[in-house]
Amino acid sequence: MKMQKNSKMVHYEVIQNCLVIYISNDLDHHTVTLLRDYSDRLIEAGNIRHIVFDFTDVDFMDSSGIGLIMGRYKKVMFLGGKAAVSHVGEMVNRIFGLSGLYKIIEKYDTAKDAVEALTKGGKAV
Amino acid sequence: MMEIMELLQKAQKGDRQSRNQIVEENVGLVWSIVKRFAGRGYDQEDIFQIGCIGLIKAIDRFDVQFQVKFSTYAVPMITGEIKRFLRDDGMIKVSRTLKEQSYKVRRTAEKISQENGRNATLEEVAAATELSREEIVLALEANTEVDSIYRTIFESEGRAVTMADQVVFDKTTSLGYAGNNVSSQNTIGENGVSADYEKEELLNHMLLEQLLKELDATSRKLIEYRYFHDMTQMQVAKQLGISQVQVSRMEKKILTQMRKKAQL
Amino acid sequence: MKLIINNISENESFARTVVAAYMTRLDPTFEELADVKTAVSEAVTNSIIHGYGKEKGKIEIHCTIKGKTIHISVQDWGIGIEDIDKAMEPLYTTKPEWERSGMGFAFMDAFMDHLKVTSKVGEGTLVEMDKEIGKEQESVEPL
Amino acid sequence: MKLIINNISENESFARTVVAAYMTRLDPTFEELADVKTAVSEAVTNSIIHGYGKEKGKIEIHCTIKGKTIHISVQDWGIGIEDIDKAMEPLYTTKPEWERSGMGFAFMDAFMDHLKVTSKVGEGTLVEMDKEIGKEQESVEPL
Ligand SMILES: Nc1ncnc2c1ncn2[C@@H]1O[C@H](COP(=O)(O)OP(=O)(O)OP(=O)(O)O)[C@@H](O)[C@H]1O
Ligand SMILES: Nc1ncnc2c1ncn2[C@@H]1O[C@H](COP(=O)(O)OP(=O)(O)OP(=O)(O)O)[C@@H](O)[C@H]1O
Ligand SMILES: [Mg+2]
Ligand SMILES: [Mg+2]
Repeated sequence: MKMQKNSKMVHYEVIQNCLVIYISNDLDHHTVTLLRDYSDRLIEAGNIRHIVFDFTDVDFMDSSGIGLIMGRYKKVMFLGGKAAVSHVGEMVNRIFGLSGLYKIIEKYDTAKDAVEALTKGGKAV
Repeated sequence: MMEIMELLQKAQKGDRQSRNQIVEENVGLVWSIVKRFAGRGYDQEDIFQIGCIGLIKAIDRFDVQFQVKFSTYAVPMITGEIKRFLRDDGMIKVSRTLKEQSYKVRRTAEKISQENGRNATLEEVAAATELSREEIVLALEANTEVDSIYRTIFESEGRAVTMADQVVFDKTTSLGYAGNNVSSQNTIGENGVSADYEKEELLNHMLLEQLLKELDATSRKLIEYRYFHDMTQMQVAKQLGISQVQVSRMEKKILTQMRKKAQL
Repeated sequence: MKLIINNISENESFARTVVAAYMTRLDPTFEELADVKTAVSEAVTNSIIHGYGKEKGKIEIHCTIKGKTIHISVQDWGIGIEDIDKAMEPLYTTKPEWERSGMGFAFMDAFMDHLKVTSKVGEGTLVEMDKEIGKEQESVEPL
Repeated sequence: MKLIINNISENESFARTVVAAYMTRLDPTFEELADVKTAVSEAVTNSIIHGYGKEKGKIEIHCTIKGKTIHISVQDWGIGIEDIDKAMEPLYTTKPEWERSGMGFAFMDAFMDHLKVTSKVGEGTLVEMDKEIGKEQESVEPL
């Protein structure tokens, strides 16, 4: 995965204390390694409590993606925060479903819904 | 049948009939070369014409003193001519094309699945996108982000809206951060990305309108037909009274230009 | 067909593309394609991460088609697996510190019709799996 | 990477897709990719048609990347070529009755930077070719 250096390409945004990461690549062991460092730097750099992963642009994911989400979940959990996913396509949804990830992480239609829920206690789909 | 060397000598001295005869005798050669360029998205007839220009150049330039066969000389000449013609489009990076195709493939598969209430097959998507199965497989693996401008154009296919409208629509509905609950404190991260959406949206809006305005009438029409009316390149070609190759080249040029400008 | 690759992580996506390209002749659905790609990705990633770790090594992927069934095997000559039954349990991983979740084999099992793992410590691991393409919409139950 | 396939015609498009997938890591242009695919296709088709004919056989495709150059070899263990120089002439074909045009080698030569053919009658044929990807505006001048 090539991480865009182009500053016009927004890969994340911070809304209140919620970090939204728009994943723009398929997630396997190779790409996860890079994305992991990227998101951890963002979590550590800011006043972040919750994290949302948006999957709009993700079509393929294997168990490496589960590891990534779980790992970030553990990080924000220690800060008293929550993790959520949004815009999850069918293929990725199956992987999440099979892995039991939805028992600890909630799924929302859009990143906006997720942010609202995490910051104001809204409802998951 | 006259010796080829004799014909060549005559042709080079200006004898039209000899020249025509060589061309006629080598039409098959040109076609066999043209066939190798199949699948690159061009009209075979167009490439054949270009190939013939290469052949004529070969006839004019072949040195009869050479100890090589005329065909040995002509093949690279014809190939070279065709490649020069394809060059403009050929310089586009595959990664770019694949990303765009990937986006199209995914959307098409979704649409087919929804319409039929079952999973789309590769063959169905291949038929709908006019891509080969292999191209689809490659595209599926090239799933990195698509430039926002391409996404905008593609998603508005078939809808009677301007691209500028579409951008605003897109930003406010799917991202939805244009309102005042946005706190843009994105100063973290190595590149200090600024996600001031309100500003960026405005900028995009103006930029797109400007970009569209800057296009000449034909280019504008082309983009409208292709992306707002869901026409194939062939259909657009008919509408505009130009060849499909021209449509393809123009389209790629326009999009490249727009992307470049949009990234300023 | 047989594909032999080095154990570098770039080859994960390459390997699954090759298998996907190979199975296009069965006219799979997008879901079937995704299933097989995930399974191949898991097996190849395991060989890279667990089989070889920092060592250099080769991975061999063998595909055959019989009727409508694709048979895939992924072989490495890495460290091997001591307790295969344990390794195949969902959530079991020997590399939690690398954020592995222990779901690899579970996914291979869920997405393919059959899965067989053979391994010998110090000699390597062979994963064999197959899947029939074009079956009537089979449903995947949660684990 | 090394790919081994059977001599069936479905594998022509499969082989070029595999090479294409492999070389995407060099971020080639559309033209460069099309060139390499054509060359691979020609070599594999030759092995299938001329090398083996009606016999069953294997074809081995080997790709390596050094810097920005992709090196590809296509090997068969078929009938081999008697006169390589003659075989490489444009329009020379031993199978005009099958509508072959004798342009395969000419194309490999035109589309790749280097082409080398080694063959022994009764033992097989090895085609080696390479191409540098991402050259600055290479000009395609006639010979
Ligand atoms: N090719 C292999 N060589 C050696 N050990 C392996 C191999 N494949 C799997 N294993 C062992 O089996 C365990 C379980 O594998 P599995 O793929 O299910 O989970 P994981 O790789 O640890 O995590 P995940 O796949 O979810 O990232 C691994 O932790 C490892 O110890
Ligand atoms: N792998 C091979 N094994 C045996 N003979 C070969 C092999 N490749 C090429 N040849 C011989 O070389 C000749 C020229 O090959 P070339 O690919 O240039 O033309 P062709 O295959 O005959 O026609 P075309 O490629 O245009 O369909 C062939 O006709 C055949 O006699
Ligand atoms: Mg695993
Ligand atoms: Mg040939």
